[in-house]
Amino acid sequence: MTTLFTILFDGVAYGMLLFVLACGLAVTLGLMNFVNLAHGAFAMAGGYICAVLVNNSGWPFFAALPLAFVTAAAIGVALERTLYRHLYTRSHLDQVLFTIGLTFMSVAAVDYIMGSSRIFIKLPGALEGQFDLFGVGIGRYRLMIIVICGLLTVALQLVLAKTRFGSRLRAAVDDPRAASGLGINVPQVFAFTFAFGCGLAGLGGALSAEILGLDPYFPLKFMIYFLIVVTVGGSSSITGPFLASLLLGIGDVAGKYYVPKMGPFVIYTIMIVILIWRPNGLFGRAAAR
Amino acid sequence: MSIRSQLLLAAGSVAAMLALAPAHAQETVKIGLILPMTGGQASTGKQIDNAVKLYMQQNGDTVAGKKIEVILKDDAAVPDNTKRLAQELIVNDKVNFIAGFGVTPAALAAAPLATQGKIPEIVMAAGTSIITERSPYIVRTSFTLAQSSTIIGDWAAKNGIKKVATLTSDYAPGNDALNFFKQNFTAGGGEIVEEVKVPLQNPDFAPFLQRMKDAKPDAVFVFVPAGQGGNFMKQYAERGLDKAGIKVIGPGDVMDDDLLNGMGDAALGTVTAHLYSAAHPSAANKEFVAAYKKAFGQRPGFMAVGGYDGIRLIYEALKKTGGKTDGDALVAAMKGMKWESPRGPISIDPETRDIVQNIYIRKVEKVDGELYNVEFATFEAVKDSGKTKK
Amino acid sequence: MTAISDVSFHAIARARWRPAEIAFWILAASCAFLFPSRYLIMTDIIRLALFTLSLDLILGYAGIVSLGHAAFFGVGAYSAGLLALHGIVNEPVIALVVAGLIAMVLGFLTSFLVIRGVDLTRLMVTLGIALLLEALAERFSNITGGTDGLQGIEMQPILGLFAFDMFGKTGFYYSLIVLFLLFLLARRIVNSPFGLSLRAIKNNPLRASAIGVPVNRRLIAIYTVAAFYAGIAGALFTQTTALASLDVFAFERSADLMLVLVIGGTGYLYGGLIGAVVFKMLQELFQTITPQYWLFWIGLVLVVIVLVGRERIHRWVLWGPNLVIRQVLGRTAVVAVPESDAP
Amino acid sequence: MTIALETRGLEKSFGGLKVTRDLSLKVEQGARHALIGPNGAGKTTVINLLTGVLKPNAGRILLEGNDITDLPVHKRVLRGLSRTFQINQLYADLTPLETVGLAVSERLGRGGDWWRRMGTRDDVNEEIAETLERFHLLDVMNELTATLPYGKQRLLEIAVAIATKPRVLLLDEPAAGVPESERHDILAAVAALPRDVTVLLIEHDMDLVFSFADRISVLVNGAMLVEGPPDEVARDPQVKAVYLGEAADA
Repeated sequence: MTTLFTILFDGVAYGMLLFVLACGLAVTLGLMNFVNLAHGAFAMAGGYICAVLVNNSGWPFFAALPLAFVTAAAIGVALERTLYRHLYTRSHLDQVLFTIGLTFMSVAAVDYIMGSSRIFIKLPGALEGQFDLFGVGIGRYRLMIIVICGLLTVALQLVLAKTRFGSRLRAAVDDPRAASGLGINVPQVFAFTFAFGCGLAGLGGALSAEILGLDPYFPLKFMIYFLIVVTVGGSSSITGPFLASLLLGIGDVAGKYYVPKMGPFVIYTIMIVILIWRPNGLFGRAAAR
Repeated sequence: MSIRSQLLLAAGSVAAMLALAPAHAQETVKIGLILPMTGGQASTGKQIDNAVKLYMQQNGDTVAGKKIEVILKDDAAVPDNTKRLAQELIVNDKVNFIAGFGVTPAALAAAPLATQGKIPEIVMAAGTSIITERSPYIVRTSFTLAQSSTIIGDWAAKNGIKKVATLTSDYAPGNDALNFFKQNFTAGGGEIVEEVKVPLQNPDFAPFLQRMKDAKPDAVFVFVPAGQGGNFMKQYAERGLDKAGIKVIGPGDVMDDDLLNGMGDAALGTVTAHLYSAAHPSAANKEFVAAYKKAFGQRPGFMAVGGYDGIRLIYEALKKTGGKTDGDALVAAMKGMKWESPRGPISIDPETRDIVQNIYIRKVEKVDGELYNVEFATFEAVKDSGKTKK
Repeated sequence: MTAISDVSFHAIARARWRPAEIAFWILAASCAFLFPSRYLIMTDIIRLALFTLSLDLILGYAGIVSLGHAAFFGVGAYSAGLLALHGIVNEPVIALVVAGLIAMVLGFLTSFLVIRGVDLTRLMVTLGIALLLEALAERFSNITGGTDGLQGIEMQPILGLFAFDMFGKTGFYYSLIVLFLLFLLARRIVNSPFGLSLRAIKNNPLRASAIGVPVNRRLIAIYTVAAFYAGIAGALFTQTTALASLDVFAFERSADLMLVLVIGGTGYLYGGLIGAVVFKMLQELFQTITPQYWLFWIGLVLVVIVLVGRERIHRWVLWGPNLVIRQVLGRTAVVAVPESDAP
Repeated sequence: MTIALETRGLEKSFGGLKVTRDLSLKVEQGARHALIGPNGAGKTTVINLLTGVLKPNAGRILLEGNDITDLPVHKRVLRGLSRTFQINQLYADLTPLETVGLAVSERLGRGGDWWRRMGTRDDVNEEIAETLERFHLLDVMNELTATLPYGKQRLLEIAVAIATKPRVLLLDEPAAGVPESERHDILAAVAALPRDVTVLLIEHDMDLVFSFADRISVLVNGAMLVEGPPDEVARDPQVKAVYLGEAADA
């Protein structure tokens, strides 16, 4: 019984991590209708920045995390302003071609600069190991992930639902022309949103090094997972991807534990069934255009 | 419409120009080095490439009056790439050796070509037993998983480890490691309490480790491909398996030198059997490690040693044949060759063309603030038991 | 009545062979003599071209996006491999067709899952199917050889006459002929009323059904045909390399395929062929220059292609030929652009 | 008189919103029937229900006495129920020749032919030529639809529908957006439709409706308000109220 809880706990942590990694993609895809397959590259950037700061410059882990966010977001803004915005109106296939190209470049560049070995981030002792809570093994690091990601999710929801920025974003997405008529600076709103998504990915990348491993091929390896989260969850809100992430995390961990031989099977089957059942994702808009 | 037609023509002629690759032969000995330089196995390829470069720097690029030329190709560990590249190297570049091979399927894919072309195939990394049986031209300078797995199986059974859970990657080397370990360990009176094969591409070990923990063994036998060991150890510690008194044993791939330092103190005390440790106390090794560190800024791992010895084998064979590049003569020259490698004394088994080497039992310890596999027992001149058993 | 002959003339016009097309194929065939040392890479290109042609049929003509087309490639590859390995069908040409048909059956069965949903859903469902098959192949390693792939495949001579040789010459001619025949078939298909209805569906499925086109049935049909093509490409792969390993199902294979097609342009059949030539050549070029970091340069090319725009690149490429046409024929060369609109 | 198209108690709702309420409509064979109603009356939904794009929650649809409620869109077309589109839904990068050819091929059951090239069947060619000629499209048959003047596009719209040889034709605002100068062609084409084709005209433009229809149904809030001959409908106080009310709003 306690094992079940441990599995659940691990699954939730894994899912939360996936959510933070992927929710930026949900934003760009769902809200801005832009297929950004280079999303993982921002995560990787965050991860490597954090690793360099902690391992080489001796920064404390918790100080490096925000910087991973900020740097990834900054790279995001720079790219959005210079390159991405020219592509909003282009076809999805062009966007795919472009962002895959960016991903390839980032992979090779990181390989060149940092080497192809997997790297790790030195963690503070307080985050290592596990403690028992009523017999349930709780990993400290995973607990931290759940706390951070949980807070982020709540904050994100509040920002979108309650703030002026949130309502501007929603307006800009619903009808960009009308929104700019209302005096909303739509490109600015998009740029900010894009940057924020990249920042989250960067943070996710830094957090995930410990669990998923960080090497130059990260953006390619996890592209599929991100896409699963976004499609299964539907990309019209952030609740969808959030629940999809949890489902994927728990399903993956439980699948591996209980039926290790069937491993990836579980996930792909769940995904196909859900998509057949609800082609627009669990929480997608009801009708396709 | 007509623009399309023109486009067709244009594309055709561009293709024609690009395809014009030079193919000329001269008084050089060419070595086609096929390695995974990109993709998940890239670190293997880079270590071997580095080691080959290092050896050639140290020993010059002329042997027996011939200039050595290495042609590096990236196969991304995908066997059909390997095969095509090997074929092109043999047919077009007229190479005299093909070498490298990061993974077993890649080495196997090239085997029939080695036979057909009578070209020595030097396997510098891949570690499944069967490889050398696939062609009489295959010579291996890396290791086989049987070598280290049988040794650690024997050692574990004799050293108070009764119950073992195994976690191995689900592919040929993993299965080799598992089977040879099982065979020797159970023969020595040990018991396997849990057996998990994990998919090769596996981001998160947590659930598998939880299974290990629940099985409450004395030790976990682990084989994951080079590169994944770090993640495994991190999560092993996170899950508190170390606190629960569960040891990690295995062939040394998990404790690869190039990752060891990143694993943190959780790795301390891990006992593995392997062919090479950067801490191997010999003059040859100290020199090798120092030179490698100087040139590439990191510690060499066992893959690097495989490459280093592989190129050395080629050099020595050429010396023996006096620069003659006849495949049969070269393989004959390699058979039974003995030398002192950074890993210790090694030789090529004249029967199987596989490597014979010492296997060391090592424990992870801290030396000068860095983690090293410190050797404390040696099994000398271990042959590949995958074949000796037959 | 002249109106009828007019109609007939213009209707067939699309299907008429243009000189440049003929030149293209002559050039393709003459590659065999021009580069006798490059059979292997050329065979590789042909396989990729055939595979891309398959994707063009569904993406370029019917607007079905797929990130999992390797599923059929893989099934074809393993089928051909297993047929040869166990001596079930020894003659390569028959085995090729059988492998294609097996992939076709799979295509038919999965088409029902794929025709539903929007683009993104289709991408993920196709991807899921391919990944699922990959996991299956890994799971049933006793049949497929798992991660190590099928070992020990030995191909019999084609039609009992032409043995596969070390230089890849037989393999090259074999692949080229297969590609050409299947290209002819594809050309027929897209210029038929069936092909026309696909283009209509791609543009606007609702409108197509209002004209009386049974949309789903047509999509299922073309998806099945495309699966056959991909299966043949996979079988060719196994037959010419004597290999079949898990990566035939890999995501990278499907993703590369998409890149190749988009580079070449969708919806005019030659896009796949041109894309395959360009992509492989670039890859070969960059890999020779830098075996470690070629990915960077490929990426850069993709980025540049998108930023500059295919139209402009085509214009630059065609600047030379156009100049010649103007000089020689004394007429203004046409500047148009292949269709490459997104679904 | 036989009934060409009939609905019985048609209901459709989206979520909680009822957009079609208990709609029963009879269109007689050969009639020129018009369905009018103010914006938001649910006219588009009715078309979508009739053509099969939407499935009703309740009620039946009968074409010449046969229940077609459960048939998919293309089967209804083959049974003789076609429509035109209000906004431009033509194939921009197909030529009129191809567009009409598509419809003709499908109707003759040749649409699935994958082996014969287009233009090689005489029966198909003949019918394409006939249709193009009738709608004055022969001269532009090989030009991309997107490049045609708007009036020609509207003609093509009707030509495609006619090419499917409908027995009942739903005309969805055929003259919407057509400039005054080209309007005549459209009206002439509509007027010249063969009498054996039953026409249900869905229209906003009152002039067109009253000059064309011999029977009018008025739809308000998804329900049938009034039905009768034009003069009767024109006099109806309820209809006046609805339209005047709307006019006052606008």
